[in-house]
Amino acid sequence: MTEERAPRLHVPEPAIRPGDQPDFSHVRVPRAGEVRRPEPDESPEELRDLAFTIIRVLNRDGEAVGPWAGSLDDDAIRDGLRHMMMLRAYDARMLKAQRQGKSSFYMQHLGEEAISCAFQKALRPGDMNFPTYRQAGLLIAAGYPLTKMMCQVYSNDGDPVRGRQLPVFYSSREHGFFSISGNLATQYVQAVGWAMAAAIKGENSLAAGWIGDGSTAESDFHGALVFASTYKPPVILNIVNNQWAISTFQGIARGGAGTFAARGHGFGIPALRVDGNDYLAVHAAAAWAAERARRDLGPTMIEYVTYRAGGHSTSDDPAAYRPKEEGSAWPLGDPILRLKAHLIQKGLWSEERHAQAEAEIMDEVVAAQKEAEAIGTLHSGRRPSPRDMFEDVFAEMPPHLVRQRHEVGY
Amino acid sequence: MTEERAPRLHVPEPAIRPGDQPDFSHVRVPRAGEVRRPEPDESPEELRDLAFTIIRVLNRDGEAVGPWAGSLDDDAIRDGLRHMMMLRAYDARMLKAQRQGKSSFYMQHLGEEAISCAFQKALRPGDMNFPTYRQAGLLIAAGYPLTKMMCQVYSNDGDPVRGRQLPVFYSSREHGFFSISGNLATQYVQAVGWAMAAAIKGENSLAAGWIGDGSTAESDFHGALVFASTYKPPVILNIVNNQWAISTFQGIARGGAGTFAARGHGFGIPALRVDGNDYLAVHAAAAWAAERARRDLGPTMIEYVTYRAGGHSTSDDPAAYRPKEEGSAWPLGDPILRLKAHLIQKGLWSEERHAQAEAEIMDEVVAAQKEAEAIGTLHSGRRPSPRDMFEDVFAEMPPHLVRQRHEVGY
Amino acid sequence: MARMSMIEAIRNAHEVAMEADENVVVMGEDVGYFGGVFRCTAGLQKRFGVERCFDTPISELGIVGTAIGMAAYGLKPVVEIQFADYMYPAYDQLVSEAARLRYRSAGEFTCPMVVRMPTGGGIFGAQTHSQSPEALFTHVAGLKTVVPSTPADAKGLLLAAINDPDPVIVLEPKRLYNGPFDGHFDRPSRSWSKDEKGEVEPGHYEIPLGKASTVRDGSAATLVTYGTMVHVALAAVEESGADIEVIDLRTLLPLDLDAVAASVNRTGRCIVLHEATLTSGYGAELAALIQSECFYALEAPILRVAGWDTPYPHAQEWDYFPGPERVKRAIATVLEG
Amino acid sequence: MARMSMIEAIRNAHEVAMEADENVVVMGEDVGYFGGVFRCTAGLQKRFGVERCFDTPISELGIVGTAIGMAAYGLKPVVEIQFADYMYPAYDQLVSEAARLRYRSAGEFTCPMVVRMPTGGGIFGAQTHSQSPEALFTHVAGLKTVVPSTPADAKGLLLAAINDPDPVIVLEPKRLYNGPFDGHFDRPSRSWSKDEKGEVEPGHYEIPLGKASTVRDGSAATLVTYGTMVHVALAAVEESGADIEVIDLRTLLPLDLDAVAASVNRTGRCIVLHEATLTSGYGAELAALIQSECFYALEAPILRVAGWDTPYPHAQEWDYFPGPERVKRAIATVLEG
Ligand SMILES: Cc1ncc(C[n+]2csc(CCOP(=O)(O)OP(=O)(O)O)c2C)c(N)n1
Ligand SMILES: Cc1ncc(C[n+]2csc(CCOP(=O)(O)OP(=O)(O)O)c2C)c(N)n1
Ligand SMILES: [Mg+2]
Ligand SMILES: [Mg+2]
Repeated sequence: MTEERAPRLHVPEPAIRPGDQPDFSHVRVPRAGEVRRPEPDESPEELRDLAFTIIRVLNRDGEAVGPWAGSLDDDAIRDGLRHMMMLRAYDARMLKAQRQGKSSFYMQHLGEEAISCAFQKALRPGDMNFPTYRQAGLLIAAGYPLTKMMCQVYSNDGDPVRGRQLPVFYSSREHGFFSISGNLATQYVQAVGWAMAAAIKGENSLAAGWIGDGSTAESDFHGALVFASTYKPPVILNIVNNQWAISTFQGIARGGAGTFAARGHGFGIPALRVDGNDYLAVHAAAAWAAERARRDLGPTMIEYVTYRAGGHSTSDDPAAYRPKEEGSAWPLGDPILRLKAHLIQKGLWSEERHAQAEAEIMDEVVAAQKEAEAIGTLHSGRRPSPRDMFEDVFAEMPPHLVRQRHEVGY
Repeated sequence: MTEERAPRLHVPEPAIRPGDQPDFSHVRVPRAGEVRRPEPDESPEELRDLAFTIIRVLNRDGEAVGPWAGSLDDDAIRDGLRHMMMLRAYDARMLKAQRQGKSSFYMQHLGEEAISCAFQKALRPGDMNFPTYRQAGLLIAAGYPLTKMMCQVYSNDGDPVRGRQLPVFYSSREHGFFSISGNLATQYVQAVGWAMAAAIKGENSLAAGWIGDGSTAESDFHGALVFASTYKPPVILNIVNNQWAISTFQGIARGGAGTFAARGHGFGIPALRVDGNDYLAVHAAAAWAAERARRDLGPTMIEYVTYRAGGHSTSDDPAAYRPKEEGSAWPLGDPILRLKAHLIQKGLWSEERHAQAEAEIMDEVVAAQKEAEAIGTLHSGRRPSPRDMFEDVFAEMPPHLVRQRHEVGY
Repeated sequence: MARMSMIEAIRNAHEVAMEADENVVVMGEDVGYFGGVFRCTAGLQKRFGVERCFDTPISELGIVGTAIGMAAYGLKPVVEIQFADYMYPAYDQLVSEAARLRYRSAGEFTCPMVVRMPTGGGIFGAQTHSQSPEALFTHVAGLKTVVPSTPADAKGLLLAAINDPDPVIVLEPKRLYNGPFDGHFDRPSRSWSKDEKGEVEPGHYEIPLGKASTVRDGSAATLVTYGTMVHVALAAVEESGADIEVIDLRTLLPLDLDAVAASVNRTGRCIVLHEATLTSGYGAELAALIQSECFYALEAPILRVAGWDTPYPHAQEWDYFPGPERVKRAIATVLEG
Repeated sequence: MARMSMIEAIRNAHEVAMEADENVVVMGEDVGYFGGVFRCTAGLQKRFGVERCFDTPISELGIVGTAIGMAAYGLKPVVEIQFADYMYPAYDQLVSEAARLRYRSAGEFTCPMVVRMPTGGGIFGAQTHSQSPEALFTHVAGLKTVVPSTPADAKGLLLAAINDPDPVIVLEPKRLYNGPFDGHFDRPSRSWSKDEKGEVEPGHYEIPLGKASTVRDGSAATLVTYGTMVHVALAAVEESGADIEVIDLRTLLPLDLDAVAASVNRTGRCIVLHEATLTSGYGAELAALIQSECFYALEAPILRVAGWDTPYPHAQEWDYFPGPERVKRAIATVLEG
C-alpha cells in the first residue's frame, strides 16, 4: 500500500469570493449547435454524453443552429420574447412594491426568464407543473392574469389563496401550476405521483417537477428518482442550476459529481444538460422530453445551466458572499438579449420594436398593478378576512375550528 | 412526432414466482479473474465499468485467480472459513432457539456469510461499522464473544443492551459495531458523519456504512451519498444486494438502473460490484476501498451480489412469494463451500478436517448457548430489571422519569 | 353478518372501496403480490390488477409523496406504512404537504388520501415496531386521525376515511389484528372468531369520523380511551367491579368532545388511558380539554395512564405496557380522590 | 456586561464554546462563509477554520444524520436548521436515532448534539417560516427542549446545551432576535440595545436546563409561558393591571414542574400561553400536569391561549398570533372563573 495520509474534510469552495476577480473559465461552454440530438427513444445508456455537455441553439450571432433548432415558429418565438420581457417587467415592479412595503416579500427571476417561459410552451392543457418559487414564467406563458398574480403578492382580497401563503406562492390548477410549498423539494416527488396517476388511468397528462441545484440534496429528490425509475411514468424532472442556493454555491450540493444531470444516470433516467439562458434550447429540450412522456417512454431529467443574477429574495443581499461583477461575467449571457438578437437577425424584430414592446409591456404591468392595488396591498385596502384563516383546513369545518372562529368573532 | 401512446404504470416483476421454474439466466456472471483491478487512486470516471460487472476471485475449480486474488495469507483464509462456519452454526442454533420460544425473533445470514466475515478483515481497530441486522459476521470475525451475542438475542440479564432492543440488534463500540437501529437506512448517513468527524480531527478511523438493496430507496441513502460526495471523508458505502427485501424483489428498488453500484456514479463516487459469495473477492474489494480511505482518497461504494437463501426473519415464510428452489439455482453458489473448495484445492484443508471443524464449532456454539441460557432466555431465568427501562434515556435521570420509576416500584 | 378478524375486515373494506370506485388505488411496501406483512391487502393485486395494488420501493417519503400527487390528480390512494414507527421519513410530506394542500391552494388542490399504519405494542416488537404516534398527527392542522378497536369499526372507519375528501391517518392497533387483547398477556390469546365483536356487516357502511362510542355505561367515573386500550379498560373495569363508563373515541381528530364532556360532567371523575408515551401524548390534550369543559363537575384530578417516557423496550414490554393492573390502581385512585 | 442582541448572544455562545473545546463543530445551510441567514454564526468560519464551521448541502436529514455520527465519534456538533419549519426531513433522525442512541446501546454510543432552529412567527413568514414545533419534541423520550426569551438566556441555555451529554433542541424565537416583542405589532420595533434585558455577561456561564424563571411575581393567577410569549405575557399583564405571576419555563423538557406547581398552588388560577397550534400543543401537557398537581388549589379552569388550529397564515398573521388582547381577555376570564 502506498503512503497513508490522515483524512481531512474536503469543503468545496467557490472559485471566487467578494474581492476576487470573477472567473468562469471552468465552465466549459460548447459551441451552439454542436451537441447531437438523439431520437427520444434512444436507450438511456447511449445518452450519457448529453448530461456532461450543454445543449445550445442560439450562437453569438443570434442564429439558431444545429439539430436542436427549429422547434418553434416565428410567432411563437416572438411570443416567447414577450413573455420573458413581461416576467422581467413584472419582477421589477413587484420588487419595487416590496421595497415600498406593499408586500412582505418577493423573489425574482432575473437571468432565468427563459427557462420557465420556454418550458411552458412544450406543455399542453392538462399537463401539470410542480414548480418552485422561481418559475412564475410558467404562469405568464400560460396566460394567467397578471392582476391575479399581483393580488397574491399583495395578499389582498383578490388573492386566490386568501392571503394564506407567502408572496409568489401562486396556485392555478387551470394553468397547470401546482400550489407552491415553502418546504423545498417536496413537490418533486409529488410530480412523479401525478404522473403515476396519469399512467394508472392511462390518460395523457404529463407532470413536470422543478427543483433548484441546492435542493437536489433533499430527500424528496431521491424519492422522486427512485419512483420515476421504477414505474416510468410520464414525468419531466427539471433541475434549475442557477449556481447558487442562497449563499451556498452549487459545488456544495454537487460535490464530486460531474453535473447535476448525471444524477439521473444512477437511475437509468435519460438526462439532458441545457443552456438555460437560451430560450430555443430550453424549448427544444422540453419538447424532446415531453415527446418521451407522450410516447410512454418514461421520465426525463433536464438540467438548465443558468445564473441567478439577482439576490435570492428580498431578504438577501448577495454582495456578502459573491462579487457583484460575477453576474456580468457569466458566460451564457442574458436570455432576453439573446432571443431579441435572434429575432433581429431573422429580420422579425428591431431595436425600435423592442423599445416599443418594452414600453407597452410596462404599461400593461402598471395597469395590472393599479388594478391590484385598487383592491389592496398587504397593509392597506381590502384584505382577506380572518374568517378565511379558518376555512379550507378541512373540506368541512369541524366543531373545534368553528369554536375558534367564533372566538375571533366571525 | 411519432405516434403517441397513453402512459401506463410499469410495475417491475420478478422473472419467476412460486410455481415457475427458477431462472437466473438474466444474471450475467463474468468468469473469475476476468475483471481488472485499477489503482485505488484512479479517477472515478475511469472506473465506471466496475459498477456493471462482478468482481470474482474464486473460480469453479476453487482456484483464486486474477488481479484481485492474493489479499490474504493461508492462515487468514482458514480463519475466514471458520468465521463463516461459526456464523452459520450460530444462526442455526438461534433460529431453533427462537422456534423454542427462547427469544421473540431472529434474523439469519444464510448464503450471505462471506460478506460481513470477510469485510471485517479489511478493517483495523478504531474503524467503525454502521451495520444492518444482517452483518453479525462483523462481530464474529472481530472476536466478539458468542455468549454475549446470545444474551442479546435472549434479552436476558447478560444482554449488554439491557433487554431494550429486538434480538440481533447488537452494539459493541470496542468491536467497531455501531448500535443497530430498526429504522432502515438511518445508519448509512451516520457512517458518513463518523467519517467526517475522523476527517475533521485528522484521525485514521474509517467508517463503513451498510445497507440492503431494498433500503437504498430510503432518503438516508441519498443523504449519505450527498454528504460523502461533498466532503470526501474516509467512508465505505456497502450495499448488500441479496435480491430480496422481504417479499419485494430488487427490481422494485433498482428500477431502470443498471445496478445499485451505479448509483454512486451520479455522485462521482467510485463503485465496485463484487461477488458477495466469494470470500476472497469481498476481502479484496474491501481492502481496496479501505486503502482509498486511508490514503484520503474519499468514499467508495461497493455492491455485493448475493442471495438471501433463508426467510427475511423468523416472521417470514418466503414460499409465499418465491419458488423454494430459487436458492439452489442461484448461480454464485454457497460461500462456505466455495472457500472450503479453495482451501482443499490449495492442500490446506480436507473433507475430514472440515467435518471435524464443523463439529468443534458446533460444540463451541452449544457451549456458549448453555452459558447464555444459564443466565436466562426471554421468558425465563434472570432478565433485565424494569429499572433498566428507565435508565439511559438521558445521562442523568430527570425528575419525571424518577417519578415514573418509583411508580413501577423501583 | 360474518365474523372476521380485524385484518379480514380491513381487507374487506379495501375490496368494497376498490369495487365501488376505480380511483381507489393501494400501494406500500410488500402490499402487492404478497399482500402485506400483516396480510391486510392479500388478494387485492390479483383481483384488481397490478396497477391498482402494487409494491413500492422502501421509501415512506416516496409512498406518501407520490400519493399526494395522485390524490391531487384525482385518485384516492390508500397507502400502507408497514409500521407506524416508520412513518417518520414521510412526516414532512404528511405535515407540510398533505395536511396543508387544500388550505394553501384555497381548495384548488386537495388530498383525499388514506395512510394506514399498524400501531402499538404488545407483540415484543421493541422500540421500532411498537410506537403509537397519534399525538404527532393530532397536533397537525389538516389531518384527521382514526384508531379502531374492533373489526367492525376498522372496516367502517376505513371506508369513511377513504370517502373523506381530506387526508386521514388510520392507526391500526396491530395487537388487535387477530383477536381482542385485554392486557393479560399471560393468558391464552383469543381470536375474533370467538368474540361477538368480531361480527362485521358485509358491503359498504361507514362509521362516521368524529363520533365516539360509549362501550360501557357507568356513573362513578369516565374512562376515555381508544384502540387496544379499550379492551384493557373494559377488562380492568370489570375486574375492579367499579361502575365506570368507558368511551372509545374511535376518532381522535376531530374529537367527539361533546360525548366526552357529557359523560365526565355526569360522573365527575375521569381517567385517560393510552399506550403512547405520557408526556405530550394525546392524553394531555384530552385532560386539558376535559378540565376546561368539566371543571365544575370534577371531583378529582383527571388521571392519565400511559406508556412511560422511555422508548418502548423489548424485554420489559409488560412493564411498559399500561395493563389492567395499572388501570385498576388508577380506578382506585380516581374514585378515592 | 455588554448589551447584545439575541443573535449576538448566540454567536458569542458559539465562540465561547468553540474556543474552549475544539470538538465543538458548527454546520448547517449557509452558516459558513455567509454566517447564517440570521447571522448567528457570522465570523465563526473565519475565526475557527472551515473544518469547524462549514456550509452543508440542503438536506436537514443529512445535517442531523451526519451530526449523529460525529457526536457518536466524540465531537460536539452544534447544527442549525435554517427554520424550525424545515426540521421535518430530519425528524426520523432526531426521533428514532439521536433520541434513542444512548438508550438502545446502553450508553455505549451517545449523542451530545445541539440542534438550533429559529422558531415562531411574527415576521410575516407564513406557514413555512413561522412554526413552533416544540410539542413534537417534548413527546419524544430522549430529547431535551429549550426555548430562550432573552439574549442572556439564549447564551446561557445554548452553552448548557452544548455541554449537555445528550441531544438538545434549541428553539430560538426569531421574533426576539433583534429586540423584545410584546405582540403590539403596530408599535415601533425595539432593539435589545435599548433594553436592560439585553445585558449579557461575557465568557462562559450556563443557565441550567430544567430550571424555570419567575419573571414577574403575582398572587392572583399564574401565567406559564416561554419564548416570545414571555414578552407578550408581561405586556398583557401590565396592561390588565392584574396581579399575575409570570413564569418563563426556559426549558420545556425536563420541565421545572415544581416551580409551576408551587406558583399555581399559591395563586389558584392559571393561564398557559404559547404560539403553537392549540391542539396537542405543549400547553396541553402543561394543563394536564397542572390540573393533576394543583387540583385542590385551582379555583377556575386552566385556560390555554395558543395559535389557532390552522396552518400559520400570512395576511392574517396578527389574527393568528396570540397577542396581548387575547391574553388580556384570558386574564379577565380566569380571574372571573
Ligand atoms: C426544507 C427546506 N430547507 C431549507 C429551506 C430554506 N431555503 C429556502 S430557498 C433555499 C435555497 C434553495 O436553493 P436552490 O434549490 O438552488 O434554488 P434557488 O433559490 O437557487 O432557485 C433554502 C436553503 C427551505 N425553504 N426548505
Ligand atoms: C424505515 C423502515 N421502513 C420499513 C421497514 C420494514 N422492513 C424491515 S426489513 C425490510 C426489508 C429490507 O430489505 P433490504 O434492504 O433489501 O435488506 P435485507 O433484509 O434484504 O437484508 C423492511 C421493508 C423498516 N424496518 N424501516
Ligand atoms: Mg439555485
Ligand atoms: Mg435485500
